Amino acid sequence: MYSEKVMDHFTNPRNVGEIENADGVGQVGNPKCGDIMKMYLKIENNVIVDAKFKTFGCGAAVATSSMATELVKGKTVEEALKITNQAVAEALDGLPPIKMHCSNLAEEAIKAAIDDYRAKNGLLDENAEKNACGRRCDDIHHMHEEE
Amino acid sequence: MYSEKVMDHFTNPRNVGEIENADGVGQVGNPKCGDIMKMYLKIENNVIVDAKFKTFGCGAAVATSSMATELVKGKTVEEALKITNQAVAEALDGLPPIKMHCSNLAEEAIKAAIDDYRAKNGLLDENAEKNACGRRCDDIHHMHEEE
Amino acid sequence: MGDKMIYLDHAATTPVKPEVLEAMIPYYTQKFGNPSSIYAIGRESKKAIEEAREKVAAALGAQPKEIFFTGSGSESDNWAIKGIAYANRDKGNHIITTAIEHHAVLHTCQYLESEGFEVTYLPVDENGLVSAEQVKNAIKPNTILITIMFANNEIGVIQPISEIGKVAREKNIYFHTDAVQAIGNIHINVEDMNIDMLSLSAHKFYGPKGVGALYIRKGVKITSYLHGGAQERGRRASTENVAGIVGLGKAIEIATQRIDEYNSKLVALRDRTIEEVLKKVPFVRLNGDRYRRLPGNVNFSFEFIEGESLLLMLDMKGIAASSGSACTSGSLDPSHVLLAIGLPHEIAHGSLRLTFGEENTQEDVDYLIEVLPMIVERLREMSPLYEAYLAQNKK
Amino acid sequence: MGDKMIYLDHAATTPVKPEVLEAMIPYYTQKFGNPSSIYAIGRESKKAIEEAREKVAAALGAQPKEIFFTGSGSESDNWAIKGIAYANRDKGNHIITTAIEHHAVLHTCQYLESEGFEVTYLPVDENGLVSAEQVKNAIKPNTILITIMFANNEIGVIQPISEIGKVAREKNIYFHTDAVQAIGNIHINVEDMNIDMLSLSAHKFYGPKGVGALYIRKGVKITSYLHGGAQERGRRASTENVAGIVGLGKAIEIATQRIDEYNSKLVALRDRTIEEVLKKVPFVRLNGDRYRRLPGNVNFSFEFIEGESLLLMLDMKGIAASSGSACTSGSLDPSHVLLAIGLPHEIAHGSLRLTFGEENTQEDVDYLIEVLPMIVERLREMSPLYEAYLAQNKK
Ligand SMILES: Cc1ncc(COP(=O)(O)O)c(C=O)c1O
Ligand SMILES: Cc1ncc(COP(=O)(O)O)c(C=O)c1O
Repeated sequence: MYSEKVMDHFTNPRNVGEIENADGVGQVGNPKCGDIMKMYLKIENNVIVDAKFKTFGCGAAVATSSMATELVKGKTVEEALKITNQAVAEALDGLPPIKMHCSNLAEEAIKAAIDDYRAKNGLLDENAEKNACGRRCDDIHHMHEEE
Repeated sequence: MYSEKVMDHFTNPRNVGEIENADGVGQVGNPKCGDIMKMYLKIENNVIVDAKFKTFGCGAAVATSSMATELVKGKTVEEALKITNQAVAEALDGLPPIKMHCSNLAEEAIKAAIDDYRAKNGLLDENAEKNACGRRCDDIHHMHEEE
Repeated sequence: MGDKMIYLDHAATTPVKPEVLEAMIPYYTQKFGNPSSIYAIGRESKKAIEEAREKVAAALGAQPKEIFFTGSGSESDNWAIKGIAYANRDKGNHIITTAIEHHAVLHTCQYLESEGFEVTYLPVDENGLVSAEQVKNAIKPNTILITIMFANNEIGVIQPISEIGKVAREKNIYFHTDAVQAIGNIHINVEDMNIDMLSLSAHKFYGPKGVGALYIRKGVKITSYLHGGAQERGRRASTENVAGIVGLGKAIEIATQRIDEYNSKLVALRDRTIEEVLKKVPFVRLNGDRYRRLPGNVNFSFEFIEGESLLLMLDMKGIAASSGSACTSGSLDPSHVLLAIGLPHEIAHGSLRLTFGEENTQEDVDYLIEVLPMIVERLREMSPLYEAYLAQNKK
Repeated sequence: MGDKMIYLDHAATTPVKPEVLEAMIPYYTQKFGNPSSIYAIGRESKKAIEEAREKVAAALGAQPKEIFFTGSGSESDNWAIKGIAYANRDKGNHIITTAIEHHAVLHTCQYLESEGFEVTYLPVDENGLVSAEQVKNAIKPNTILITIMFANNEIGVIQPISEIGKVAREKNIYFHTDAVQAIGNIHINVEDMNIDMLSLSAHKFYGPKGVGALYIRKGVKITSYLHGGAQERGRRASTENVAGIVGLGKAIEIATQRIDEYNSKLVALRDRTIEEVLKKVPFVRLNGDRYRRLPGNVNFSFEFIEGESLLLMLDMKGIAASSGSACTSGSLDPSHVLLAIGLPHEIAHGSLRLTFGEENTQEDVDYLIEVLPMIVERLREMSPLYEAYLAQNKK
């Protein structure tokens, strides 16, 4: 069901933990739906120098969190915002269709953490999209494989 | 499905054939339903001294014909008329429920042959039951096992 | 009943091939995981099912996700027909089929009639064929489904499925075919033939009993039949018969790969049987079209004798055969198929179906054509109908 | 994934026992005849089926002719419920069931709702139990069927079936029970318990997948579900899965003969697991009644962690387990059973089902209670919910 890469990132997740006094912290998901992703970013000169996460969720949620933290490190804030859910899924050699929403969660966690960073630093774009917190589970869960 | 006795009477049917100038000949059944039994009786002094049959029909039809001819031999006409379908079936160690109508056919063939004998000899009882020729197949065929 | 048995009833069922059984065995004891389970042996079962699905798809020219495993050919037929009927009630309530379908189709259609649907049972000609023209003429504005069998289980006749498929597609009506007897005997491509749904059953092509499949073209509007868990992508509930499905996959792969070789072998056995019996036995007819028939199917009617007696006598000589469809041998009515091609009842009662397969040889045919005429002769000598015929002809 | 696997998911499915497989094998290759056929190997298949039917009847305290073989537990459920519903539409359209049934029952009931039937889903208490009183109070003049599972597949809770049967009989309403999880674990007698219909599935008691049975008390008014040939005395069409049915018969014979011995073994494993885990792991609860539960069933909820991650970690340690029902693992919703006993969503997501069986030993439990606490710990360290909990409790 999961690719080897997913299982590797699930078994040995990179960057688990918290960053004390992080520059940006974002939490997305909903415990009702069975997944929450919390991302911590350390940002220096607009560059993400460290990222850590905590995740409550399935194997794919853990693996995408791990991959997302790997992907953002070293990137500028603007570059990080361009990371799409497809990019996260591809970096993991794909996800089962039923688990694709987990990669959405990773994309959203990055955005949420950066929003937080910008808010704290007065950089918030007025037109910024809201992150996906508080969606109903049904929106993301009730897709049948390929149907 | 069939008892050994049925198979024996099917494989080695007793009294197959015709009796020339028989004293009574009866034919029952309907080719549409897949079975016809024709019985020939030789009757001397009110006693059945010989019986033969020809049958178009299933294994049970052949076996009951064979058994019926065996049963009537040596009996008086009145005794022969008392042979029931149960008696024929029992003499064969039973028949599958779906085949029980074949034993009816044997009982009726005996009656028809005796009717013929009596008619030829002016002995016909006015109140005699008619034999079952010309029934619709559905009457006898559409019974589900035990249901 | 000697020790040797010559099995000439492959249309009733077939033995499981050793390589098929071998493929199945591990899934009973070691690889027994539930395919819905997440751990290793569950994933292995899942993978085995998906591989079998690919094999079925390859055999039919379909996509794997258009294949759904079921518990039998009958279930596939029930699902296809009721599923279309209930899903498309808003569009109409008329179904077109033929008078010679298997009971899994006929009785399902009759059930639907009792539920307010309207069914046209197309008659067949004396060879057992329907034409695309007949189908076309039967279509009405409220027609939602055409269901016509690929090849008949009793008389082996093969219908013009491509032509019917074309008519169905032109008129935009769903087309289902019961191909239970066709798989492994006829090259099938659901795309080329415009088939929207197709039923098959493993035990007719050297796979196990109790497992079938239904092909459902992507986009076809059909309700589920078995409700419950999310197996078969939510469309057919039940823990999967993993070993059975693996067996079906293996069997269809073998059956369709060597179809031409298999056919030429069967045709040789079939044709010799037909020729010799027609030559040696008087008062006999071949039922079903002489050429548009399954390679292994022979169906005779012998006048003046009754089928069950014939079967019992053949069985005692070590030959396993059938009179009409095995499924209906519990019934005493003559076959609806033989009546539909116009046989009188008494002749329909005297029918014999011989269906050749894998293990049969020319020696089997030798033996058959030695034994069969004697048995027919013997039964005729016992038959009051034959006696009457002879008496009449003497005059 | 080491070589050794400890299988703790017997509620999902069980391996076929060697003696069961051995009994099945001949029916694939040598004794492959169609049971409807008249010749020797056909009659042999028929006999094998009837012997299996007698075994099932003996296991349930029923008559052989009240047993009908099907393709799965799900099919049995679908047949029982839809069959009663459609056959008794003239008497009423109300069905009573519970909120914790298997999806084969729940989704069938939901389907019937869409067809105009009315269904009462009785709630259960925090231990997962319904009472006969609740059932009684739910009965209405138009109630035609009560369908309540014998034992739950997720939390193992055993319902008061005898009492419910009594209520149903008094009120003259048909009573069906899904006993798929109960067979081989609970002594069942359909007479004493006033059960009118009962579903079972071979693969839950060391038989093969893809074969089940439905007990239908003589006289019950029920329509057929699979239409077609005259198999199963005209009530369930399809060429019989002979090998599967033989396997079911053999498996139920073994399972019911040694039920007490088997149970005391499982209870020992179960109870030790419950005690040790409750002792060693904080923030954990046992789901389902502590005593009225299947001998092999353990179901925990671990706060702050999610079930699938737990399963993957256990799998990597060689332990095969499940989170809720295997059938629904394709879905991401938390188990409807756990929600019905009142668990909040996030706790329901952290559930683990361990179900013991034949091959398990106390060493397996040793290993489990060594490994499980560490895995829970590790996942909690990764969990933002646990972090939040700790932060809150520091304040
Ligand atoms: C309680 C219960 N009912 C029904 C079923 C369905 O049985 P099957 O998978 O054989 O269709 C299962 C298991 O899957 C079950 O546990
Ligand atoms: C043409 C045809 N359709 C359907 C079936 C039913 O298949 P099954 O016996 O697997 O249910 C059969 C055989 O029995 C058949 O020959």
